[in-house]
Amino acid sequence: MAPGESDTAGGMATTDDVVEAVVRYAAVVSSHRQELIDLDAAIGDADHGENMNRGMTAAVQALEADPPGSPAEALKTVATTLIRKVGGAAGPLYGTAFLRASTAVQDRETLGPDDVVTGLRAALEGLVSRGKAEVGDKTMVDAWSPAVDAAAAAAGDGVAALVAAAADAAEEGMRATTPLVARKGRASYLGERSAGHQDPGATSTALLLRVLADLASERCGSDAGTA
Amino acid sequence: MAPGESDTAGGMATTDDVVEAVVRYAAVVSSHRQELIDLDAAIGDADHGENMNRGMTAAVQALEADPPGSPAEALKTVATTLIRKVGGAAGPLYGTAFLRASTAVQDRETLGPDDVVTGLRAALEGLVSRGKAEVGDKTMVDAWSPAVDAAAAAAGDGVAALVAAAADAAEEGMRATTPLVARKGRASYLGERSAGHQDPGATSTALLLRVLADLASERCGSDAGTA
Amino acid sequence: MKKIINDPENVVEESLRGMAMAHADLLEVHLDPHYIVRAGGPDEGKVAVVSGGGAGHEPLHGGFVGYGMLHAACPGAVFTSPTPDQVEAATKAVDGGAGVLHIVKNYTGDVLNFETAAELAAAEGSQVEAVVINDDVAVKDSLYTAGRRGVGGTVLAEKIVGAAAERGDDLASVTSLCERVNANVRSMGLALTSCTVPHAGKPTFELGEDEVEVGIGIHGEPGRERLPIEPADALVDRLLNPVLEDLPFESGSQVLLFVNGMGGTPLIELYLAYARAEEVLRERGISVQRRLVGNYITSLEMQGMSVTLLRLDDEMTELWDAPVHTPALRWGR
Amino acid sequence: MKKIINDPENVVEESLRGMAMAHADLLEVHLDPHYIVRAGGPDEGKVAVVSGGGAGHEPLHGGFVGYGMLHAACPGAVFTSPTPDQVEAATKAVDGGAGVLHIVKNYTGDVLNFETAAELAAAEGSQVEAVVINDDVAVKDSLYTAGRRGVGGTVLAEKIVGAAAERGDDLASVTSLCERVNANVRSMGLALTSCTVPHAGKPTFELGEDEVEVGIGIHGEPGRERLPIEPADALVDRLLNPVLEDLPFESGSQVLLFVNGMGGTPLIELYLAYARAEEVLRERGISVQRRLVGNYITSLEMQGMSVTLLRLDDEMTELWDAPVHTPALRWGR
Ligand SMILES: Nc1ncnc2c1ncn2[C@@H]1O[C@H](COP(=O)(O)OP(=O)(O)O)[C@@H](O)[C@H]1O
Ligand SMILES: Nc1ncnc2c1ncn2[C@@H]1O[C@H](COP(=O)(O)OP(=O)(O)O)[C@@H](O)[C@H]1O
Ligand SMILES: [Mg+2]
Ligand SMILES: [Mg+2]
Ligand SMILES: [Mg+2]
Ligand SMILES: [Mg+2]
Repeated sequence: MAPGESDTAGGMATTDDVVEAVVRYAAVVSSHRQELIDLDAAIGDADHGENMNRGMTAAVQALEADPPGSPAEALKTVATTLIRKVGGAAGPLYGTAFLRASTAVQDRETLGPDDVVTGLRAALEGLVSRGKAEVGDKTMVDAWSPAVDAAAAAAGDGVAALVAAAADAAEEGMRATTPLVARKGRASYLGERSAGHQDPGATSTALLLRVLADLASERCGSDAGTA
Repeated sequence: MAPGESDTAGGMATTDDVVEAVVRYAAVVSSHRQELIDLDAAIGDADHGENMNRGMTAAVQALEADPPGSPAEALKTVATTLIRKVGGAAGPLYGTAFLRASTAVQDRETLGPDDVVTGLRAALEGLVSRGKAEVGDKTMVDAWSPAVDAAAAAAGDGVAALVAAAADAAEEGMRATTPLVARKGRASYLGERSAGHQDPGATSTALLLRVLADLASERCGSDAGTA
Repeated sequence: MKKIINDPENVVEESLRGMAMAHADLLEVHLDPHYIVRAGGPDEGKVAVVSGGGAGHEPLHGGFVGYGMLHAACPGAVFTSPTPDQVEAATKAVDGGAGVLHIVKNYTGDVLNFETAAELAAAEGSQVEAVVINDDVAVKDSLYTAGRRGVGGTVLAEKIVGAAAERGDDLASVTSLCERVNANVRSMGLALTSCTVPHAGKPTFELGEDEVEVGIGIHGEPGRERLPIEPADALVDRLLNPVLEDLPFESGSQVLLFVNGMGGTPLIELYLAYARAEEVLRERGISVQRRLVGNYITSLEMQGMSVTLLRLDDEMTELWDAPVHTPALRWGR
Repeated sequence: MKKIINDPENVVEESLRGMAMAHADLLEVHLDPHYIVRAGGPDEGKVAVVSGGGAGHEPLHGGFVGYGMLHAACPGAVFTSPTPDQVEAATKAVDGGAGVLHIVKNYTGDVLNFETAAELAAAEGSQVEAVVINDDVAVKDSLYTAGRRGVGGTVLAEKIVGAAAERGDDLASVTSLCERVNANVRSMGLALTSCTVPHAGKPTFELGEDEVEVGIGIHGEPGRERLPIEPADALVDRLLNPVLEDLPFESGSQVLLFVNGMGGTPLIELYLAYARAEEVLRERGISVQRRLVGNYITSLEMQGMSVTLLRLDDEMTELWDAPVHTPALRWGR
């Protein structure tokens, strides 16, 4: 397959698809910057939107400066940028997630449904290994974890369907963080007062998975379920 | 005349009258404290009401602690208290005014119309010698100066009439400070922006003279003009 | 938002440039990535002490770089922990061959980023230890949570540990001293107003004219509870009592009492609060041996204060008294 | 009004008690009347330097009492000049037989009360001189007005003159040095927010969310003009240009640059402003020899800053560098 050509229609994500997803996610983060800041202001320190925006802008620049040769390379560039240039909790956590995803799909030229599931699961495992959060702690894990489960369950339905399922599950997980009392991250300092607010990191996770779902559905047209 | 007995009805102010005037002025300052603070906030540093209140409260205490034997002694106790215990511009300025008034009537057992005029004039001169302000500089001199002129012009009509005239003139002088651009005191730092605000010191001066006028008119009944 | 800034993007960098100019005799300020080291290169043969964290807490940490205190500080974006790149660069710049101690405040981001930096620096041959400061009693400590925050105790740890490094203690001793300081220090803070993060553009929280947030951290995080404002003495007691109970501090204890302003509270109020705090300690038979009053670990323009109590031993006292020469703390030279 | 205070009546006294406790090694604080002197009694044979003014400007003046700077400070009520009783008591307490210099900020109340105190002290045998500091270029100077206010230059005068007294200069020299400092120093300030005088209970002025007051003093007096807020660089230029033009400061001048916070402005902003100020001076060929950045002469919790420029000569520089040991300024010992 010639570089630049997309094979998502066939249910496989190319390097360019990954790059496109990163570019779109950067745009989404930028337009949700203030919302993420406001969510973080309520139970944290009002910087999550800024951190993610700074990180994703840098990631896009890094991908442009040094175009990746494989999905894994693209993911690794994003990972390294987030880890080394963002700071805060989100930088190393998202960074590790991307890094583990990259490692998990290291030898693939394009990503099929199983690769995507493997990548998502590796991302979650990386996140948990760094942050030690469990489901219910009111963190991004609450969005990632159901997303991975849903993706795995829908793996047989192709990339577009599985990421659509993952996005739905992530959004549900995101919403489910609202009543929780935080046990990890900055919101945990508020104790009971953290309840009643949606977690910013779970929100940025749900946004990420929705970008993947939208992109995959565009690329696949309506045959998402049949790839 | 026995101590405690008042001779104002005959147009003469006794020691007790002076003490009573001080006590009443202290009460008036206390009830106008916030107003004087607000006036000073607009073109100064928001403490004139507090300064005057602190000073007059202390003056009343000093008079109670060591009852004066003459009008001059009463005035001197007020002067010393204001000078030594108040600080700010108002402390030394009012203090000097009271001190010069005391010296001017040093040998009098009671104060007749001419004594009162002499005392008021000495007060004004003291004020000017310390503060170097002229009429039109937007200071308490703008209330004191017309008051002294009015008092002198009405000296032949008795104490009650002359202090009534002085009080009216002081109030007019006070109101006339509003359009002025300040050239002395803290308000001068504002330059043109000081215009449009009434001077706090001129206001506390008008209040003082009104206390004297009210007290004298009470003591003289309606024969103010004929004493 | 009203601040003396040009562009929210550049606040940290432009402020660092000012520090560089104002303290050219003491500091070398690097802008790519951001870190501050002592002028004059690494101290050969001495342990280097490095700290860092989000910007917005000035003078922490950059103001504590200099003789007898920190060797390097890494300021992140406002309230955002620094990146591993910054910490790694700073660590390598000050490593004099005797190892480097990272003093890290306990926040998820700080801990993760310093961890990564330590790995990177170790891979290049630096010997790195880290101590995580977690002195904030407003936060319930538990194995299942992020644990206590690092707040005012950090300033005291940096001074005392910096003095030990200065006199030539080895990395193991400096590290264990830092752990000892952390084990003996407790803090708690409150806010009268929120701060405004420059890139957020509005106050992080809104407080009513009669409310205080008690148990706040140093990032404008809301506190544990919002209460009606009380007289200063009662506010001080609200901070001091949980601090006293926690360690606990007991009659006969020798302590350093640190009353810290959150950035927007003037000294006249801090001294007033200090008087109450020392009085309470005297009543309890606790002996205040050393004192610090001022704005040392702040939250931008937040009005508020924190109280920190450190149980001293002779060595800590001696190291506290040792000469220090930094932009924000200086004595003995 | 939100402050860490108990009762507006007692703010100054309670804060002084805190200073007494926090700096028992350095200061003796008297409460009836209020004045602060160095611990250890008068310096026999040395000129004593005394200053004072309303409270609310902390650390000015009490924070500058100590070796190499002031011998005594007299804090009045908040923003109210001290009484002659205070100044007289302080003057007598520190007179070591070589005379006393009063450093007075040019406000009607301060000048009058210090004058009276000087007369009282002279009547009891003290030799007293006074220098009135009037460095604020925001105020038009004229024979017919109260003249310029004393602001930031006061801090520099107290340090430099205090060092001259410490080295044993006689009263005439110390006085003329103080006049020289005053003749060579200029300042201007601005506010982003008003302060609230405790007994007034509400802000002295109201500023819109997009407004600054330019040309303010240090008592919450409104400034010369109210302007829309601008980027920090433009604000700094607004303060620096009138200062530069006034003396004038010229290419080749050697200066001390002092960027002062009004009490509620955090260091991160002051350093940012400092960077611009030093840059402008560099561009004009003015050589910044010495620097001071921080909250040294404040207006309670006001947010804002002032810029002070002092044209240095060799003697002033040497005296600036001389050791000083006070609660708020310390170096060299
Ligand atoms: N231990 C953790 N594990 C997983 N996610 C976490 C953890 N701690 C924090 N987070 C996530 O990070 C988000 C906050 O990120 P951000 O605001 O960028 O960093 P910081 O908390 O350092 O300011 C939280 O909303 C939460 O979802
Ligand atoms: N030079 C002066 N001569 C006469 N009155 C003055 C002079 N300077 C100030 N005042 C008066 O003092 C008043 C302010 O007093 P106050 O607020 O108590 O003192 P301060 O200005 O020190 O805060 C002004 O309103 C003005 O009337
Ligand atoms: Mg955050
Ligand atoms: Mg006033
Ligand atoms: Mg953060
Ligand atoms: Mg005043």
